[in-house]
Amino acid sequence: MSQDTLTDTLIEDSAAKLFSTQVDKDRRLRAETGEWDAALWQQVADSGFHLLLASEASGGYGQGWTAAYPLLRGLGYWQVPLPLAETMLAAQLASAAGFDIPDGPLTLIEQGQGNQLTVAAGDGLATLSGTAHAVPWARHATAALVSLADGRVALLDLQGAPGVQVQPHANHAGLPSDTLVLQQARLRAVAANPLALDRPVWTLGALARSTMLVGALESALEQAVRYAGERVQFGKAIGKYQAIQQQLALMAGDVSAARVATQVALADAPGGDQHSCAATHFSTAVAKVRAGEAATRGTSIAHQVHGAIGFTHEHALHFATRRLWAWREEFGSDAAWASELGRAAIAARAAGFWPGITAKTF
Amino acid sequence: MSQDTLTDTLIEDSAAKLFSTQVDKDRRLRAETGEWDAALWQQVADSGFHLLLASEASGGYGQGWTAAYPLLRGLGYWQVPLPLAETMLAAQLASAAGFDIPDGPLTLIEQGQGNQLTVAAGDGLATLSGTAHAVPWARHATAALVSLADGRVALLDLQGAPGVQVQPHANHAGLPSDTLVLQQARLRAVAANPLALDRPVWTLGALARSTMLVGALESALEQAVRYAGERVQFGKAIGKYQAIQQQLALMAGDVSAARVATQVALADAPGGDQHSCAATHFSTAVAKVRAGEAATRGTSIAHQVHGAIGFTHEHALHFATRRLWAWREEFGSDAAWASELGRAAIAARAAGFWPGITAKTF
Amino acid sequence: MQGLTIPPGALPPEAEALRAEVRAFLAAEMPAIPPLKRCRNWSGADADFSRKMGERGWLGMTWPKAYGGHERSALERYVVLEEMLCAGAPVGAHWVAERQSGPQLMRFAPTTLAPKIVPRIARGEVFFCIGMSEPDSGSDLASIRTKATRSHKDGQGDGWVINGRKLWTSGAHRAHYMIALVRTGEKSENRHGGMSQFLVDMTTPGLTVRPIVNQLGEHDFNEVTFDDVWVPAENLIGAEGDGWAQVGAELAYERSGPERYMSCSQLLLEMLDASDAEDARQAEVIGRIVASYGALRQMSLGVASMLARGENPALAASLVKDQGALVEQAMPDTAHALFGGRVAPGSTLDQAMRYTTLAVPSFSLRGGTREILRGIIAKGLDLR
Amino acid sequence: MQGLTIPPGALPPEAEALRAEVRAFLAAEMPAIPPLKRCRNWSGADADFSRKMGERGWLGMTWPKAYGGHERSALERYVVLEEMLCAGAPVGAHWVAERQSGPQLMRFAPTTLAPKIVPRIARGEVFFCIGMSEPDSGSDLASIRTKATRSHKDGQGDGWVINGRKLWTSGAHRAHYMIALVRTGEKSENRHGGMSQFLVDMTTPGLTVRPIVNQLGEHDFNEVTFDDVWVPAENLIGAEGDGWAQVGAELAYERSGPERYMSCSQLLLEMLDASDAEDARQAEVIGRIVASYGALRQMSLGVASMLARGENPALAASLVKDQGALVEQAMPDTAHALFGGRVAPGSTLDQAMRYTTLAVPSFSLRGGTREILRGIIAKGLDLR
Repeated sequence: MSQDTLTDTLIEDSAAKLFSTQVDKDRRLRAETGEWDAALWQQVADSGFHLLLASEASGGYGQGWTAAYPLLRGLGYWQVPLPLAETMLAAQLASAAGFDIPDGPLTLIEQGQGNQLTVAAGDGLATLSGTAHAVPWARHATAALVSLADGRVALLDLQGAPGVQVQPHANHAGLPSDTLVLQQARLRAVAANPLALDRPVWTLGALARSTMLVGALESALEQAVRYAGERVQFGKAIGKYQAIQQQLALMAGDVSAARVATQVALADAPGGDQHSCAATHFSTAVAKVRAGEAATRGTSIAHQVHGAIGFTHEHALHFATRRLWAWREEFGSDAAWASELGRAAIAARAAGFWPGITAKTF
Repeated sequence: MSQDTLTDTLIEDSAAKLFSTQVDKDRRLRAETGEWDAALWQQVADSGFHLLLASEASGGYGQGWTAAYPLLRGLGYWQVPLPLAETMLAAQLASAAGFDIPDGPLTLIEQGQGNQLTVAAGDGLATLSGTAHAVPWARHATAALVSLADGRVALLDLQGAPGVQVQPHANHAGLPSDTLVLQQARLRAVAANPLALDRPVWTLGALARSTMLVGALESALEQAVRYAGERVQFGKAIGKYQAIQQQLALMAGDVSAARVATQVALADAPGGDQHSCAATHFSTAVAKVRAGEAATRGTSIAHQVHGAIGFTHEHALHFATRRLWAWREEFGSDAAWASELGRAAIAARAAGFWPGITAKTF
Repeated sequence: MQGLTIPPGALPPEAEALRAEVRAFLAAEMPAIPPLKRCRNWSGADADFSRKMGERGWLGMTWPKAYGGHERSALERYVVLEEMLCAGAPVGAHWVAERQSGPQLMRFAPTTLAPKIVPRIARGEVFFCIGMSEPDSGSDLASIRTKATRSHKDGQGDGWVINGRKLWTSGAHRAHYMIALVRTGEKSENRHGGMSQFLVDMTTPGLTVRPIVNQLGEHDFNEVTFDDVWVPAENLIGAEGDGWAQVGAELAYERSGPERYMSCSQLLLEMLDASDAEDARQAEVIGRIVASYGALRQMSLGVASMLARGENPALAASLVKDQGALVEQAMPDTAHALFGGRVAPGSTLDQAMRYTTLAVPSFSLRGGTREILRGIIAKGLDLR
Repeated sequence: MQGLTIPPGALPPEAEALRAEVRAFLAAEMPAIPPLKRCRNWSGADADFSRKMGERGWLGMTWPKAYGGHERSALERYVVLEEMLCAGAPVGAHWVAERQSGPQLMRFAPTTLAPKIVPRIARGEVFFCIGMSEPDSGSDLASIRTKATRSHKDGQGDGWVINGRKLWTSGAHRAHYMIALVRTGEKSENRHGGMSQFLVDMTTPGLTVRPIVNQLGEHDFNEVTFDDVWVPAENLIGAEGDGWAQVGAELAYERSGPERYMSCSQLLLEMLDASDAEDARQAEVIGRIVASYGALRQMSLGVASMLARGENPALAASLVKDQGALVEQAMPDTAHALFGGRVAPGSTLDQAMRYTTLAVPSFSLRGGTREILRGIIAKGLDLR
């Protein structure tokens, strides 16, 4: 696909076409057994999706995060079992830092968030040691983009690299969320943080997860509304009962709030023509909190509406809801992001509150 | 009324008779202007209600807290504007400590809960200095029973006593909740805590408030159910709409939980034949938390059901709901009591949790 | 589920310049208004303040200049509103006239009534109230019984005589005019047929305003009685029998603004000043509110943008209102959880907690109760 | 609102002696059962454990000795239940038989079926499942279509032939018997008429059990197909056509026990071990759960006392179940709020969070969904 054809509508259309036709239950289940879906990844890579955010100079498309909305939302809506979000973000940061973008799927590590990692100066390049939990898709990734606590970013080879041991774990959705045990693993490249943004992996990872949550929420809501219209009890469709209507209306409101907050956060994220990071932290925090809260209420409502059928492995609902449970806690839970926002707002006191909200600077 | 005729049923019947016939809107409103309802107080005193918990030796009835249920619940259910709960508890503690029970209405102070009070040894008797907030009915009380932080209890004269200044304030219900400014105010009597219970004023005060909350909750629920049955909208009584039914059913469950928890706490409180204080703290904490939570959800539901009419001063609902808002925060909010329970449960760890619940020892 | 998607709305750069002007104005005006009064938020009324806003061109901002308006964008108006609301400015006097009555008059009586009255609304001199609810009709407006009958009065020509009673009329005691929804014909198959809107001068003989004191002991609601109240024929707004449809258009305005989530802002500000960033409970709980403010502001801005583009924001506005109500309604309970029983009597936090706890049940009455709002959303989901 | 009052129930002193015995037993048995299995709570099945409980006289505790019971009080049985549940003991194998099937057989087939089968339930040797739900009937049992027709079989005498399909049958794959609710006549004016209950041996030819794997990847539900399944005439439980009324009595048992709020206890225990008493958030949040446990335990005890006194606890049981469900359902979300994303993979807290998060949607399915429960309570409030 040539670069200038990657317009927003085209991305949306081609993502919808690829995901809706190629991603089925069978593929999702096989991914949960730990199998790597090379064919599906190849189709994604052929479309260039994984390089959407990477700079043109490094062979990417130099698009901003808003352009990534249909892809990231699609990962949730169609429950695509691939590390596309991780690779997109890793490629963006790698290209911005001036690294060569490694081939294949990539993953992400933020030093200091639930892991104990230490950097040591090696001969020539630095090394990384310690344990990192919940590294998404690590077992299948060729490399990890690492955001270091001192503000630098680095690239860590994974597949077969010396000093790198992968212990497989899965998240609620059954997808790889591995533990990496590193013993003086050599960092392939280290550079200054190219963005005016603390914790770029953590923050932009939360942004990606927020968008994926929105997609999974839309899927769960649509399934619940459809089921409520079909399932008859006591002589009428359960969707005609006021109690069910009120619950689904509440869920629709939560999903709307999460969607708007996420779209604003995407527009406020650095990439493409958008160079400012001034509002990135605030808008991402708002999105991750609201999307996480919507996931909590929404999973409960969607399952309540579905009853027993939604609890079966056979039914498709759990592909959406298990992702909601997984993603609401990845790259910082809603509670963790809320606590950050709360500390900043309290520090700003009453006088600073509203200016902080309108300038989006908390 | 002679002592042995004060059986449980009799208390219930005579409380119901007195409160339902004597307490009307006019009396409640006059109390909110700060007026002291001497006539109503006299009727209560003539019934001996205020001495129910005081020992027989000191002229009381030596009953336990369970016998006080109809009175305390009645204060909430009929929204009786008198310091009966405060006087009952003060008289119980005074008699147990061997003090003469002062005449007239009494109030309560717990040193160290939201106040800065210091005790100094005076010539002969100790003195109390500092500021105490939210002292219920202080402006009308002849004396206060004070529970000191070192475990002792004391009696403090109020009306016209030197060094005692009363600043009138009101709680949400418009009832006296005054600030006392004390300058070397002489304690009339000081004694060791007669109960194996820390903070006897605070804990038993919370128990009294829990019971009063149950009564006010029952009033608010009954009013809401009645209104839902009468008010017609879109051609049928609003109580026929499933959304309203679900809300009122939830409130009924909350009220039931608060009521059972409170009745158990009354049975676990020291007084009458019940000498153990082993479960008093736990059971009171459970009652105050659940009654407070029920007040929070219940006020919202009762007002939601009533719509605009329930928000008017004319309608009686607010006499119940404003008391719910006032009492949920007095003698420790549900959050404060929950935090105490939580700290004890966490300290007990998993191994100690269930034994603590069954023995009621948190 | 198309109608459930709210497109994010972005503020143009000129809006931020305007924001600075508004903040400068508020910095000068607000210190005179004590915190307790700021809790009243958009129900606090101050005719003088309204006049000052009119002088600055901040009323009728989007209206044509021919009507005294300023032909600025809906998003600029939005900025003024949100700044006023978070500051707790007393915008209650002109609120109804500026949000609803002015637009209604320009739309349905553009040549007759609007030219006389709307410019005075834009100057902050004329205030309105809305005569909708009645004793036996809350949200169910089809059951309205107040009636207008055609009449002729010597010396004044053709007109109508209104009899009946309106209830819960906010601000009737300070309003110059009411827009009243009354019955002018029988219900037909269309149960909302036979109703019309009239402009009623509040000084008309036969019209009586009786205060309804609320549980705060304050006076905002009124009962308005019509005893042979005569209104001239030209005071019919729009077409006879179209009243219900005209009101429907109005409700969307009522559900769309930033006032739909900001009613408890003063209490939030007090909580911020009383909180400790090191307290894990306070930080998380307040952070969730901050996130809700952030998201609701963007939803509300999105609705303003839809209005600016001439799109129908009815469903989107219902979503904002429902989500906003969750935040507003929870605020006093949140304050209770964090500070209940531990606040010095008379402190500004104490005042804000007391006022807002007692005031908050009325917030769900404004713009549709929760059940009705969610019913509208359920319809948007094709469940009804 | 009389039925909404639950009288507190006090445990007699002998109950505490029994509690000590049960704790000693659990102290010996539970170390072999890993935390993750304890999360299964009353759905965890272990035939050996059930047999051991039978040996100690802890099954059928309240039943007559003639049926192998132990003639102890309902409150003593309550103590055994609550101790087992908080420990996460694997009581799932005998659960249905002991709670519902045994009492049903003694009540409705006291001389025919009960003497043969009930003593074996009390020994923990025979397990039951319940055949109620069908593909097109969830809570609406009147729409049941599985049908029994009178039949005669040479050599075996009179009986019935059952055809149809039951869904969501918990534990059918390990049960020896099912009590099935099936249609034996047409619906009349009474829409619940024409149904009867049968005892069905799970080894009967024509009966097929197909596993339904749940979203945890585990097997608890089943689909049970009846293809000309023959049952002898004496296996009709109670009177023909009385099935619905008999089931109604059963549902009260299903809603009344301590299992109605304790399903997530293992997760709570893991949270306690992972919490810090100095963390203000953790202390308050966990304290509210402790308070709910305290109150629900007393409500549940109150219902047990009502049962012991022969009172009808139907409404009280619905209140317990609704309040209990609020606590159970919130537990994984509470764990997420306090620990989400900060737990070491594979730790016991991690295991409990994962299991319980995925399991909790099924809890509201047990004993009536929320809407139906609240409808019952609303009826108790005279709203329906």
